[in-house]
Amino acid sequence: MYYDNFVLPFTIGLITLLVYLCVRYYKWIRSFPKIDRIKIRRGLFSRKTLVSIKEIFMESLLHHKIFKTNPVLGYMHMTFAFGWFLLIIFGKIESMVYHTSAFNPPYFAIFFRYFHPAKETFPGSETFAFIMDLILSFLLLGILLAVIKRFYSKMFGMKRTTKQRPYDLLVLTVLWLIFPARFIAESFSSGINGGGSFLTHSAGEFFATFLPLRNLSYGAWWTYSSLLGLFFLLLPFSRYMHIPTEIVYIFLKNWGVEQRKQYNGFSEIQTNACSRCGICINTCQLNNSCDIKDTQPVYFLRRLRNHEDFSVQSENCLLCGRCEAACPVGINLNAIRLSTRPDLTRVTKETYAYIKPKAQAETPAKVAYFAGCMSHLTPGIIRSMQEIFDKAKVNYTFIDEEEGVCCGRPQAICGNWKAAKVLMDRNQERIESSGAEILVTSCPICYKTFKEDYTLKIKIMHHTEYIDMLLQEGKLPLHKNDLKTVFHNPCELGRGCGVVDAPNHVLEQVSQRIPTRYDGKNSLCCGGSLANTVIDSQQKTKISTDTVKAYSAYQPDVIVTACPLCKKTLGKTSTSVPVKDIAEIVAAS
Amino acid sequence: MNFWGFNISETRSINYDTNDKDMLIHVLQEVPSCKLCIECGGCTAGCTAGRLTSFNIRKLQMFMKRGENKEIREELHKCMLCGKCILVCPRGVDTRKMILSMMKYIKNNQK
Amino acid sequence: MGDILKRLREDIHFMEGFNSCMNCGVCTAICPAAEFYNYDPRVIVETVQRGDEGEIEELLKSDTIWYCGECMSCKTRCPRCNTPGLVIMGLRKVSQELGYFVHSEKGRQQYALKHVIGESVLKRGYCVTPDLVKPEMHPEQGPVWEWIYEHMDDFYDRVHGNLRKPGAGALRAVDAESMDELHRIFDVTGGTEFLNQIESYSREKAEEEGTDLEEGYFLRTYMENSGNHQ
Amino acid sequence: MHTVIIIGGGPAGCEAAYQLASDGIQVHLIEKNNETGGNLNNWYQLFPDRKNAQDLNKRLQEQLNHPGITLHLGMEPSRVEKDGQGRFSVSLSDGSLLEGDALLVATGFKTFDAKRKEEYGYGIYENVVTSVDLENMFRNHAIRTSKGDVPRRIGIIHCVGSRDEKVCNFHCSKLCCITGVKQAIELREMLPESEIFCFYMDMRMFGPGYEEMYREAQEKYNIKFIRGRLSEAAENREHQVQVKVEDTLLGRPLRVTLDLMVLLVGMEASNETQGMARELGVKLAPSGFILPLDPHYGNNLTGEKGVFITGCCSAPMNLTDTLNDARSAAVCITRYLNMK
Amino acid sequence: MNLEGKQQVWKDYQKEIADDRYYYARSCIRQTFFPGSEWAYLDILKNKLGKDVLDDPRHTTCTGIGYHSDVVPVQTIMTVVARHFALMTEAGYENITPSCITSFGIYTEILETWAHHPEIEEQIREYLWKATGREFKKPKNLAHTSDIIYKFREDIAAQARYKLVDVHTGRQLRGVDHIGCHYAKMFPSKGIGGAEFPAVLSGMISSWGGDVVDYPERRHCCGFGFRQYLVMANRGYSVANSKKKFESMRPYEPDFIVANCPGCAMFLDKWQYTISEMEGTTYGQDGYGIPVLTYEELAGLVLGYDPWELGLQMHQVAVEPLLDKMGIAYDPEMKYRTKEGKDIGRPKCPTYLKV
Repeated sequence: MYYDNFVLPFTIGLITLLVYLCVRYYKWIRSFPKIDRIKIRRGLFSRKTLVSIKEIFMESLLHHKIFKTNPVLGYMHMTFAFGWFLLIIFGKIESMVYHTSAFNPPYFAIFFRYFHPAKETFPGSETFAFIMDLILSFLLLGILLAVIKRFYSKMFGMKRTTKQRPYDLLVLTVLWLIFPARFIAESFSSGINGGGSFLTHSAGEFFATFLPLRNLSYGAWWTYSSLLGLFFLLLPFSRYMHIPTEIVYIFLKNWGVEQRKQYNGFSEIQTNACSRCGICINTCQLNNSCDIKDTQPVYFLRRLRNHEDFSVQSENCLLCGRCEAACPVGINLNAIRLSTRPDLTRVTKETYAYIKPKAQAETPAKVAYFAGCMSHLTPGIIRSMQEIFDKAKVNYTFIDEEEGVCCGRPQAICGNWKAAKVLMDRNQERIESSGAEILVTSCPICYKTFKEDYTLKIKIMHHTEYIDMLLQEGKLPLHKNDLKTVFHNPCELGRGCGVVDAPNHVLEQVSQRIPTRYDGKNSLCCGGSLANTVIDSQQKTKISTDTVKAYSAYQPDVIVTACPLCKKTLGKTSTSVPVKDIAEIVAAS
Repeated sequence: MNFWGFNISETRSINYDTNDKDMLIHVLQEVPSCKLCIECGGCTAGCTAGRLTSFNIRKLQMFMKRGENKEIREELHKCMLCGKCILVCPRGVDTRKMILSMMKYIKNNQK
Repeated sequence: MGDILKRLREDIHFMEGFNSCMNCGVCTAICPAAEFYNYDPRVIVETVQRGDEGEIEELLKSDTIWYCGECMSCKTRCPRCNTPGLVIMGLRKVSQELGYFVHSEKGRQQYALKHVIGESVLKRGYCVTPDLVKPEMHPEQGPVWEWIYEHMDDFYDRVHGNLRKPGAGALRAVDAESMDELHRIFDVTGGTEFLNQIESYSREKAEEEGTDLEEGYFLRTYMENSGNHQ
Repeated sequence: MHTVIIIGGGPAGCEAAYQLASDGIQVHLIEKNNETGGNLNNWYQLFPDRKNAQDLNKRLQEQLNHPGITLHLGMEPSRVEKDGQGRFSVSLSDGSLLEGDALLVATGFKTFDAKRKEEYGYGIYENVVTSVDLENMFRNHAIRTSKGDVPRRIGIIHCVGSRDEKVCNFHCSKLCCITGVKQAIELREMLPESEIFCFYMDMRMFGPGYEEMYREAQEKYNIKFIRGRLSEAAENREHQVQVKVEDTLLGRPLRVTLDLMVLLVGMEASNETQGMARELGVKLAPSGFILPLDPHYGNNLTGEKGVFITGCCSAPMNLTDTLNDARSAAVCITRYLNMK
Repeated sequence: MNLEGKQQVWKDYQKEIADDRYYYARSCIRQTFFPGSEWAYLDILKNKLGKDVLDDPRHTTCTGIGYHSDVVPVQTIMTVVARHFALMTEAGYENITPSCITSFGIYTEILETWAHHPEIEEQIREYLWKATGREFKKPKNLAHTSDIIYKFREDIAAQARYKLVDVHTGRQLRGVDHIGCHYAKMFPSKGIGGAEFPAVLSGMISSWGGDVVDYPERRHCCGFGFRQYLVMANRGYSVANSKKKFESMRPYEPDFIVANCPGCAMFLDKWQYTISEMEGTTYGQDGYGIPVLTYEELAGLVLGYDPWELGLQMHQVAVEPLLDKMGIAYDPEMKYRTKEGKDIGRPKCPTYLKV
């Protein structure tokens, strides 16, 4: 029987890890709301599982998304994940070919070079040795890159790399040492017994010239096994928990499990699925404009995972969604952050009792216009919308012309869901009483919540979409002019609701739209976000100044947006280039 | 109706000497910009909730500064947090965060 | 100019009491009524200064103008030489002339005051006499007063009173001729008419509510307190 | 060579003297005290830059070394006469006689006598001081209550003797607001733990940098501003001052006990200003200050030919404006003399 | 507090007070609650000071309480007052001395108004003529009866049998004064010492050996507020204002309160009982209240009048602790008897307030 005591650390580590993971995942999944558990049951034997496997291959192994954002970083991640994966797969195949059986203990393939007498050949043993050496060298190169990244991150096109705490550094060191240890153990064995290929064989011969390999070899295998075992034991409490968890997450995600308002097991799984690649740090405008370096998802999730105080980090986020859009794992960063904001409200029958329902409209208009609170500070938007309605001869009713009610999202994004729900219910009643078929709003914040949190049975459109529709239907007379425009897509509209094409269409039809690298879901945040309650007005101004600067670089005549809050915020700092709402551009054309 | 036909009225005066300024200390720590208020009333003029009810955010923050916390407990929940006031404030007071900070204080100091 | 403003500007108290206000709040700071009622003399003057007839009408129908105790402490202080207390007197007069006072709880009390004080003046020649201070209506006067009230005739003699007797001295009866003159003064100067006006507006209100003016309505105006005045 | 007689050796008189002398005009500067500087001598720091007031004073004094300037310290004009040719002769208190072609009145202001606001208890309550007293405390670096303790709560009362019909002052002294802000900041620097209030009606931050200073007072120095005029102050057993104001922006009376109450006394025309106006037959404004011929174009001129005015004898002014006004008066006088 | 500063203020507020020949105008409230004070005043003036004072049986109320309750119009009260002037003129007097702060305030206000608006005075003369056929001359001098006592305070001191001193310890008795809002707040120059540091009563206290307590709420209203007391529903305001004053004066441990206005005196006395019943609080020493006196009673005590003849038994707050301190002899048995010594029972005892 192929056995030696040194395999014990590895084997114990592996079994402990597997048991731990099973218990952990079972606990998390059991805490899901019922609806999500049903989704898992339904998804398990569907095509979604295959899709997941493909995604796991692409993302967890090849790290295709990181590759796209940053090839060097992608390569590093790939060497680790894919390289190790190949090493295991080919090692297993090799052991199976040698053993001519699929059933051998898991350590056998790992420590194959120890158990396999070098002189004994088997079909393709040379080739296997070559491939295994190749993969190992591939991995060692990855480690080299990782070491360089740690000390010199700019080479990777990153402004900074994720900062680690001592425990993580320990695990990291263990991980880094595993493959050199394997290399050494295999080389030593080769140096004594021969075997191996271009890497381990040559190294073995080289070491034999000056080292007493016979004394050292056994210890080297112990070391290798111990490092592996140690790594497995440490893994659940380290960032490397992301390796198994990401896989689980991809399955769950594809089966349709959702991040809900509460922080639950699914949030935990996502939190643990973060590989701390640090891409979010570089997309974060708080980092870029305000030099805030402790609140990005990578740090925030780490605090969550480590049960450190995260109250400030929870609030210190614009919820602009730029990190979420860039996250290679596809974690619901905004939703998780939001779920950690405590609900400060207590609902009684007094809560918003002053909001009185509206009388049912006797002759309902087709369109109900909801300007939104903020739009009342930008009367230009409201007036333009009214002009557009009139020009298109649309029969509309202005719901919040006199006494508007907030949509509730500002409460919700502070975590105050209880009070938000009351607002939403009351507002919904008032909207429904209009009897309209389409609800048009000028505010992306309202728009998002109307779509996601309300149960309105009528069509909900942001005014960009609505104007686009009017243009397409030819209901709006059109004059294209020479105005050079850039479009600042509001966070809640583009990334938040996926409205990307409509505003671009509209702008292209009425002006000379200059494409920018911030188009669509890459748009910047204006800085005025209500979601962040930590930064002060000067810091908000800084973000807005930088955003204006970024757009101004394209030398537009006007910066166009589609949100009263963005307009006010950008307008505050943009003194040379006017900031206008898309409705204003259309109304003036 | 009691025997007397009346009760001894309670004072409406703000007694700054005896009022509890704990909430004030908490809020000023979290939202130092509150100190900048010049009580112009811009926040209140445009207030979404203020159009529908007696909610007055300027007074609310002034009550806090005087330690009249009872008024705050009665009024605070009327705010919709829509944030319009932040855009209006000429002194850059983070009025919305102030409300949140008061909410937080009240939640953490419930009797 | 609306009728109310016109009436106000003709009122001597208003003329004397109202110049221009810069909202400094000196009056409210020492106002005993502002201390215990939801009342702010500064705001009254400011409202009058704005001169919106509708707003003033609302004021005249509200409890607000009836909170003042006419101590006139405000007169001492005002840096613009206004006297909110006098402004209040003007407003109260107009409120009673136009019948607006019956719209508010505190305003309706004018009937009780007319009934007690006004009638006492015309009946006895004094605003207040011992028999008017009935212990059941004045529990706060305490047991000593109750004792005096019960032994009025025996007691006042001891302290050199001349209770309800002719001649000079404390509590003497006012002679018939003087009473006649007093009544004629009330008739000639509009005092009688003013009291009648209060009574007739109050009677209308009492009838509207289906209560008896001198019993139920009087007691209600004398004792009713919604508690919403702070 | 022309001669100009300047009455009053405060900042306005000193600056005008120097400007005129620099233009080659012979100047007689009459000052009742034994040193020039006037009210500036009572000041510790200037707003908004917090420069030492005495530095400016020194500079103004040094300018008076100009050979064209004759100083008459400790002198008051006892009689002024004007002859047919428009020449002035001024008799001084020591009997000497000065002659000049023009007369510049720079007799300045006096601070309001806070005792006249009885209800504030100045001179009666132990811990009530005026802004002038406070400047003196600053110079001695000792802010203490009458008992010698550090005042834990200090209230600064705006508009004392200004905008107050009860003391017949309808005018706004205009500088008290910024003085209050400056003093509040100075107090805070000396007493970092104390609570400092300003009770104001309007914050009239008219000068450059003033509003910024006000903002800084709030933001950096944590000065609390309450809109409400002091109605009444009373002394309690501990000799603290209990004040009653309305918190007008809340519409509620406010009671607060202060360890030290500072009255920002306003400006009134000085007795000399009023006396000179009488002597020269020059008109006074209802505020008691000298009425200029025209508020825009002739603010250094009076109805009397050859009689010019400058500085705070015509209206409350800050130092910047006073010095500007002095230069402007010098220009007017030079032109007048050249046309003569 | 700096006395010199106060003396400076007092100098500015010295009004002219006639020497002799006063026309007395009585007060509804004083005669109801303090008839003995009225008698004492007239007796002191006539018999101790040898002054000529006329107590005219024909004059009526000034209607002041009705006026400030807003049920009597201004023309009416002016004409009623004009009738008093006419009675005075007819009797050959020129100096009018109301015994009530409300009246004093009204007389002052009327004379001031007429000075500013002669047309109103003319109109009132017409009214009076039409109603009564009388004519009047405006008084040469208007003084409150306390002004007269103030004027002769030193003469009274000279005849004093008792001083405001604790005979057992030699300590000066601490007195709190309450001058009544309408005495000087409307026209500070018409009140001795002005509105801020009034001297009319404190001058008496000092002259008669006592120590004046200047406490923070000294100037605050007693809370009468006319309609605010007269209507039962409003009395919470009234008592609360007095309470505010008691709370403010309590730390100074005053031995007595002296009041200018009969209404204030009555309220400051009765509210102590009410507050004690409602809240269990008493403001004097050992469960007693703070004795409240009218200035006539104070003068009477100093001059050695019998406390029960002065009517001190009409007070709800027991005056005996003060009498004991001053060393005044009195017969406790006689307190609640008639002039003839007839027993007519005695008042019930309050729950908390010691009597």
